[in-house]
Amino acid sequence: MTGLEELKTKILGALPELDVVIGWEQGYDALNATPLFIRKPEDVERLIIGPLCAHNLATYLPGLKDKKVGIVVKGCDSRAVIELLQEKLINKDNITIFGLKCDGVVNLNKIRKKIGDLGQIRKVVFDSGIITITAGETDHQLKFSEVRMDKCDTCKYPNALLFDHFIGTPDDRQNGIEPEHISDAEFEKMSLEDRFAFWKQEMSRCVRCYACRNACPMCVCRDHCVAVTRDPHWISQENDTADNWMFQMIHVMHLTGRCVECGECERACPMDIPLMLLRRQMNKGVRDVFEYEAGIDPQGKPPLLTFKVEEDNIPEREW
Amino acid sequence: MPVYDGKELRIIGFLCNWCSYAGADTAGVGRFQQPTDLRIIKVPCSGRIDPLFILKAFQGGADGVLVSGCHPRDCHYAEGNYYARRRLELLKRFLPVTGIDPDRFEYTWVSASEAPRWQHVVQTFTDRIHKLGPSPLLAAPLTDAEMAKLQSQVEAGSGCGCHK
Amino acid sequence: MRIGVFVCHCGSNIAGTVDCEKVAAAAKDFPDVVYSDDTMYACSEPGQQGIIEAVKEHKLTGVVVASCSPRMHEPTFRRAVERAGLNKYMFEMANIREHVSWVGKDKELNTNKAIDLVMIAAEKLRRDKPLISKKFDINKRVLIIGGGVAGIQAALDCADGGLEVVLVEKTTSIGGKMAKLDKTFPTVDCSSCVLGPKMVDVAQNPNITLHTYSEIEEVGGYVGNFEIKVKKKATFVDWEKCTGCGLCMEKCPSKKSFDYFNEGIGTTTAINIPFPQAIPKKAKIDADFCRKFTKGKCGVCAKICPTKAIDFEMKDEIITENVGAIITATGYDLFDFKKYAEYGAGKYPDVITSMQYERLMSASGPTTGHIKRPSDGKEPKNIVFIQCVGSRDKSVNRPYCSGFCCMYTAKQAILTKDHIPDSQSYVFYMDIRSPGKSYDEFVRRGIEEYGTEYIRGRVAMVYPVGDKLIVRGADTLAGSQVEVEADLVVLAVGAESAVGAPQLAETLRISYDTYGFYMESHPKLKPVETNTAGVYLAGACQGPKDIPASVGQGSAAAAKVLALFSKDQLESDPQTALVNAARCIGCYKCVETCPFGAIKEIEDRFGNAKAEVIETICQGCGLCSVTCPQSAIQLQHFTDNQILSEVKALCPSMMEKS
Amino acid sequence: MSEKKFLKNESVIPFIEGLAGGRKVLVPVCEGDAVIYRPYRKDCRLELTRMPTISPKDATFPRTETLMTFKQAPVAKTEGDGEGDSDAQPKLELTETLPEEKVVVFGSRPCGARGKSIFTRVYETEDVKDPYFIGRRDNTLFVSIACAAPETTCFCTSVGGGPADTTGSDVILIPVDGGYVAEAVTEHGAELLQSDLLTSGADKAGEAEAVIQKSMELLGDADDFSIAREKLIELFDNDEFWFDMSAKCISCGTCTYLCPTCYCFNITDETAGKSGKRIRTWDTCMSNMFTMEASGHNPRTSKANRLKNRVGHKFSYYPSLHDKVIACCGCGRCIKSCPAAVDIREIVKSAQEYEDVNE
Amino acid sequence: MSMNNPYLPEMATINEVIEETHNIKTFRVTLNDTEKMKNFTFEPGQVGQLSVFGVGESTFVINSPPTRMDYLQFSVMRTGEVTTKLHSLEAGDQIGVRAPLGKCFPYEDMKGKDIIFVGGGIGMAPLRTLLLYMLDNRKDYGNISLLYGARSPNDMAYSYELDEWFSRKDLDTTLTIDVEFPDWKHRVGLIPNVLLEMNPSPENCVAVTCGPPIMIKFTLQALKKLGFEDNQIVTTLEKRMKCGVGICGRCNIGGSYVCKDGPAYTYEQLKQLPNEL
Repeated sequence: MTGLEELKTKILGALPELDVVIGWEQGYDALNATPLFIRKPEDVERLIIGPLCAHNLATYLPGLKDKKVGIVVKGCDSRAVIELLQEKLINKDNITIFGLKCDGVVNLNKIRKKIGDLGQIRKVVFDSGIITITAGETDHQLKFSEVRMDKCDTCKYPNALLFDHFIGTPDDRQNGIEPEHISDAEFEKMSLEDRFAFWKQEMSRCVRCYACRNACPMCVCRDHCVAVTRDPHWISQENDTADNWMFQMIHVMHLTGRCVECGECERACPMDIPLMLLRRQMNKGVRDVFEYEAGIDPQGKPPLLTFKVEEDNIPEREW
Repeated sequence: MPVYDGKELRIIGFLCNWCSYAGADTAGVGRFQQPTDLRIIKVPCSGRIDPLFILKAFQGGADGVLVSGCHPRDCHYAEGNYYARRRLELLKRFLPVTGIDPDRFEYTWVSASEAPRWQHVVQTFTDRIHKLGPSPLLAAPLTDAEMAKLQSQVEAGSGCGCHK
Repeated sequence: MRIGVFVCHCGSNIAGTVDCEKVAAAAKDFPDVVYSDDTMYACSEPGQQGIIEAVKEHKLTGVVVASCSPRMHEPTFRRAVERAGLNKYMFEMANIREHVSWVGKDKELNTNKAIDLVMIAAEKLRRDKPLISKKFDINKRVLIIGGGVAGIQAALDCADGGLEVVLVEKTTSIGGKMAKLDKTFPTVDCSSCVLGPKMVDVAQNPNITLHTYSEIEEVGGYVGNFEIKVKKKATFVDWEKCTGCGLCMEKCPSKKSFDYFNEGIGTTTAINIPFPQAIPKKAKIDADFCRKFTKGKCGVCAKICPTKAIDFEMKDEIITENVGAIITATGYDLFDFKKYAEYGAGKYPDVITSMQYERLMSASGPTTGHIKRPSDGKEPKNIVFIQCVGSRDKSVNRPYCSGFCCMYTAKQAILTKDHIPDSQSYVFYMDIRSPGKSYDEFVRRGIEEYGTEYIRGRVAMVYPVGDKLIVRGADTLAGSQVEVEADLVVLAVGAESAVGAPQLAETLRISYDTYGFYMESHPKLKPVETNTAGVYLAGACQGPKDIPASVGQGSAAAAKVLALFSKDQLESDPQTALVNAARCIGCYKCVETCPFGAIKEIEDRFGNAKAEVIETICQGCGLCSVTCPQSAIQLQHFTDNQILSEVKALCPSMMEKS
Repeated sequence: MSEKKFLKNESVIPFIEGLAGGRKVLVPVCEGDAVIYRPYRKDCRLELTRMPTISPKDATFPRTETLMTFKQAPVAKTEGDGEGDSDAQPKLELTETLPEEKVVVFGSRPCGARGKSIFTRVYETEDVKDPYFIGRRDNTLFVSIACAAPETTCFCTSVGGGPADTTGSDVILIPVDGGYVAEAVTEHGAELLQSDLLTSGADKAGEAEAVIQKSMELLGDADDFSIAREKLIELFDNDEFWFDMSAKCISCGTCTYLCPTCYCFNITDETAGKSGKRIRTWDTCMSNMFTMEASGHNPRTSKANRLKNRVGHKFSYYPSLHDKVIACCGCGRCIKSCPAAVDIREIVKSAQEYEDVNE
Repeated sequence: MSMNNPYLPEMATINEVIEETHNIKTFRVTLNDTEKMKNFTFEPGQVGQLSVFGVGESTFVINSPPTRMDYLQFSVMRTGEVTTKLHSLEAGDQIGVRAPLGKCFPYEDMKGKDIIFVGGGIGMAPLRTLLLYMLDNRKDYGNISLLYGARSPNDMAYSYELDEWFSRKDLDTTLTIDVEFPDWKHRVGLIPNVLLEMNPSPENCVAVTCGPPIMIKFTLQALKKLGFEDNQIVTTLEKRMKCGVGICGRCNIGGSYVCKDGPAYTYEQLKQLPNEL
């Protein structure tokens, strides 16, 4: 991403008409970014953009329904905005979109996996594909391509798809990578028994903190989520594997045809449960059956909210 | 009630009231003999069937789940089964991701008059489930062997690539 | 909750292969079950009385009957439960006959299965809530779509019954297919003599409002209170002024216009009245052929019209009609015979459809009743009729029998002999289907008295030699090839659903089959009802039918509407969806998927968007419940918790299974 | 403090296996990127250098605890003839289910072990004694590893703890070259250290001291959060302040579920057929449902209200009730694992530094 | 079973169910353990948790007075899952009871004072226990008056007791409903307005009020207008509760736990708590 100054100028220009503009600022250390809510012109100074700005800020939009909101989006984030518009969960008239082009964002878990707990982080520098992290007295050098989020490996939409202001010039890069996730190929080799055991272990870790749900821009039920209700009583509050599994199934099924693969669920999960694997696989089904990708066309219709009398890719039932 | 020891497996059927439930009735009237494993839950329309009901059944240890509705175009409610078809097809494709054998779930269309077809569906599906045997249980703790295998997969970098 | 369970033996129907005492005993161990018994015939008077007494004696608040299919006796037991003082929805049935005793032999397994079914019925019942039907007023007007003979009959019967009728017809005149026929079988009486007076009755009946050259644009509302938007298409003639004098037709210079009424046999003028007996007898301009529209200049008709009725600026107009019931009588259309290239259909002018042949025979037709072949106007001597053109043929996706072709072919062969005494008719057929009253006798007469020659077999091809057509086919009875030298070949085209039928069905929210014919509510017991309350079917829109069957259905549908309107208020089925406003986030996904338009968008008192179900429109399919991710909209009596409780009871997630 | 012993790195596994005699041993293992406590299993992926993702409170306050079970006794009679007492109400059998398991938590951090002391002030008072927590606490030993490399999210020293704080631990291990200097904190701890696998660690005392010293240096100066008690109350009605502070919060429960000191719970009943259980499960004040009343009224409708309660409880209400002890042990999990990086330190500091411009 | 498990309910039997209004039922309950029932003590204003096993627990004030120990009485308004289930129960049904919980009204401090009770709707329940207690210890208190209001006569709980209250010379009872109703012989008007009309003297008087939040709000204003000091006003609070013993953490207002430290508070105490009702 480039053009921080351009973005700041454009936000300053738009701010008088807006209640708030959502962007990012540096968080508790140099490796941490955090959402920034710009209300006053002086707040703009704290704005940052770059590979640390992973948060999909569209998550906040439904909660700010009646406000005039500006939002800074990457390509993937813009898909969530589009999907929300498509489902009429937000009103475009109230939203001003500052679109970015993006070269990928960092997955902090991957960094931790490589160099363990980071200790006291002093400085982070990104330079020509290398990220240098100064923690304590040590410099850690990592290849950006090895620590970026999985979704960035296969990103088809580096540019914001919908915007009122675009920062810089759109990136015409084509990754040339099929949207089949590299790591899924290994998963797909697993036997059914192994997969079942695999998810059992993963789900046993879930603490049902609902970070995956609340970080998800498409989980708009929030306070009304069926995970915590008794009517309907889909799952109990017991924190056991079977109930955790069921909760994650509810999440996946409710996202069918709506998930924009922004990866927020997985990023938010403190237990590092590979939630995106479930979603990518479900989305694969959606693509195969409906030739549909969520969050691309504001006029599109989620596939489960419509039908065709003759479905193109659903075989007739044979018996 | 537990399933009948040794003889039956736990098979749940969700049938729409107007076609398939009636078709099962017709099969009964015609004395079309069927295996006894299937337990039918009646719903107004296949469009009422949330795929999550099916997952819930599997969570609870169902060995097989069968959904049957009106043939496309013949829906009592005009469109219900069109929506159902989309939901169920995606579920069927998704099941193997969870490790549940997709053969444990089937959806089909049986009209009120298709008694032989209903008999065939029940027989075929029950046979299939018996061939697959009891389904794995989420509620059962992982065995040491399973844990060891999972760990070895992680260490070998195979298995799910997410935890490399 | 205090549940009573009644396990029916149904004589030996159930008890033969299910241990009913054991089922009743097991039921005692289910939550909230305080009473359980087995009974010989639960549905019999003593059986029902037993239930009522048990409810009172044991203060039961809900009842499970394990017996036959709920599709059989649910209404019976609901009434019994109601007589016992309970709400009739505090009742569930376990189907242990059709689904258990009749389909399984092993008594042990059957008994175990029956126990499970009682268990889930009880679990569902524990979550049942009393439901109360709502009453609402009816608008006692009826809309009839289609002015063919079925629609005409329905309109007249309804009007005679005192109802206000709105009759909407797509073409400019009522009469439908029957108006085009020369004679009808098996009586060989003049079609227009039979139909004509009825058409006049329609025109003159003060209770009937007629909209011809009109189509249904939109249907809103529900049984008792539909709101219909009707599109009156522009005729470019002000019918208030048009007297039907026909002067315009005489002067119109565009005389090569397609003659729809005569099936393209001959031509008509761009401004025309389709046939002399048309009701209403008004002129319409066919803009495809009118020079004013195609070339931008002419206007002869406007100049000579004595009442100045011509209006080239006329636009389509939408009018609104409010009615309480709808009868759909949209009829059928004819199979496109060109799909049979081997018969030369569309290629050789002397291969025509049976309907075209009707027009050739009709005194009001283009040849004033003289049979002349289209190519050279000569009178044909050898006429070959080919049956099942677009019927009983999977290769053209028409596997069904159109039902009336055998009969009209027999009639046409007989009439041919009347018109041309020295002619010979040949009929290639698969089977002769003549099951109506006096029908088979009629066919026999054709063979025996009129010498129609029937050849059982399909025609392989038709090809011209000189001015003749050679019809080559098989005579399967003789086991030989046959060739007939024909002057005219008439293809007995089958019926298919009317053009636009599926679209109209979707507007009306009724179902239709693979072929576009409308689905009746029950093939035996509800032949003129649809699954949408207040919408009825008459005539061939439901499936191919001959005239008496169509008329019969027209009357039947009218009787249904009259019965419906005999009450001042209707009761809605309370098993409808219900929105829990506190949980609704106003995303309206339910509104998008509801097949009935039964959910409306409202604002609560704080201005929040919410969904609301219109109970009287909701048909209870439950599609919305699945669409709503937060389960804010629930189908009453089939709530998530009810279905979940059944699932959980059957799949208890416990470790008992190894 | 008792004598210092030394546990060689190579002896760690045998030591853990030795603990397993008669007790369930929970150890931090690596699953994915998360480090979580699992029952010790041979060859498990033990992870002792990183701070566990989740606190060890699960051992004394499980995610799900069955408080009691109940069962509807079968109805005695009913054979449809109306004889006898068919109207009798089904009787219920209630069974208390108290925990009895003996557990050792090996490898917790001092901050994690400290958490249960925050519980005790609430769960064991003169008026009320929570037998489940007390039972588990008394049956659970903590072998904690002192913290050598605090992270940027750590602030134990600001809330009364420290990298080698012994509160709540039975044994403290200080990582030094080649192993751990082990010191018993309690008698039970001393018993655990009876093992032959340990050697004398007296000579390593200095090294251990240096490790802690280094850690203290890395942590930097402690913040003083003492005036937060009054300041947070003062700011209670300042909606704008809380609205700002909570803007990026997404109302999930990560902070509270990973927290060693968050002790709130829910109680729900679950049934299957005629039997059921009353369970208590972790609950989070960050959820809208936490305070939602049956009538639909909710005193904390917005995330601002809820965040205010979390911060207020830890830094004001609890300290006011319990000798100024802050109900936070500074482990930083709520910051590090927060999907939006909401930083409780910053909120408290902002509150302490808040000056009303209108005054 | 441990004697001190605060979560473990006592099994109890519903002896009588009284249908008060369309959405309020009153349950008269005795503990199954007769010994425990005999030794059961509580103070006016304390609450109990009623358990419907399989559904859950909910908190209700014990609205019978400690001076009448034939049974414990609870009035339940149907709002959620537990209360709906409770409403389906009948005499003979088994429930669980955890009681007494919470703090009582400061009835000792009120001795020798005039008392005015101001109750609205279901808010009459906690007042009833204190009122009857005081009537049973009549000599300890000065003048006692009651202002009880409801939306309509049909929404008035304990209607069957009103005659007795009216007939007592030592109790001044005033009833009011929000809007006119056929055959209603008492006052019509909102409670705070009627209270102002009654114009009670704050001199040596304590006002005890309970009802829906909006009524409380305006009643407090009225009392202040009449000259009542904060420490002369007592009310009760409602919160979502689970444990009932101040542990589970959801019913707090700042550092005060309504289940343990309440539900009865003086207005003076309330004012010291953060504003979060």
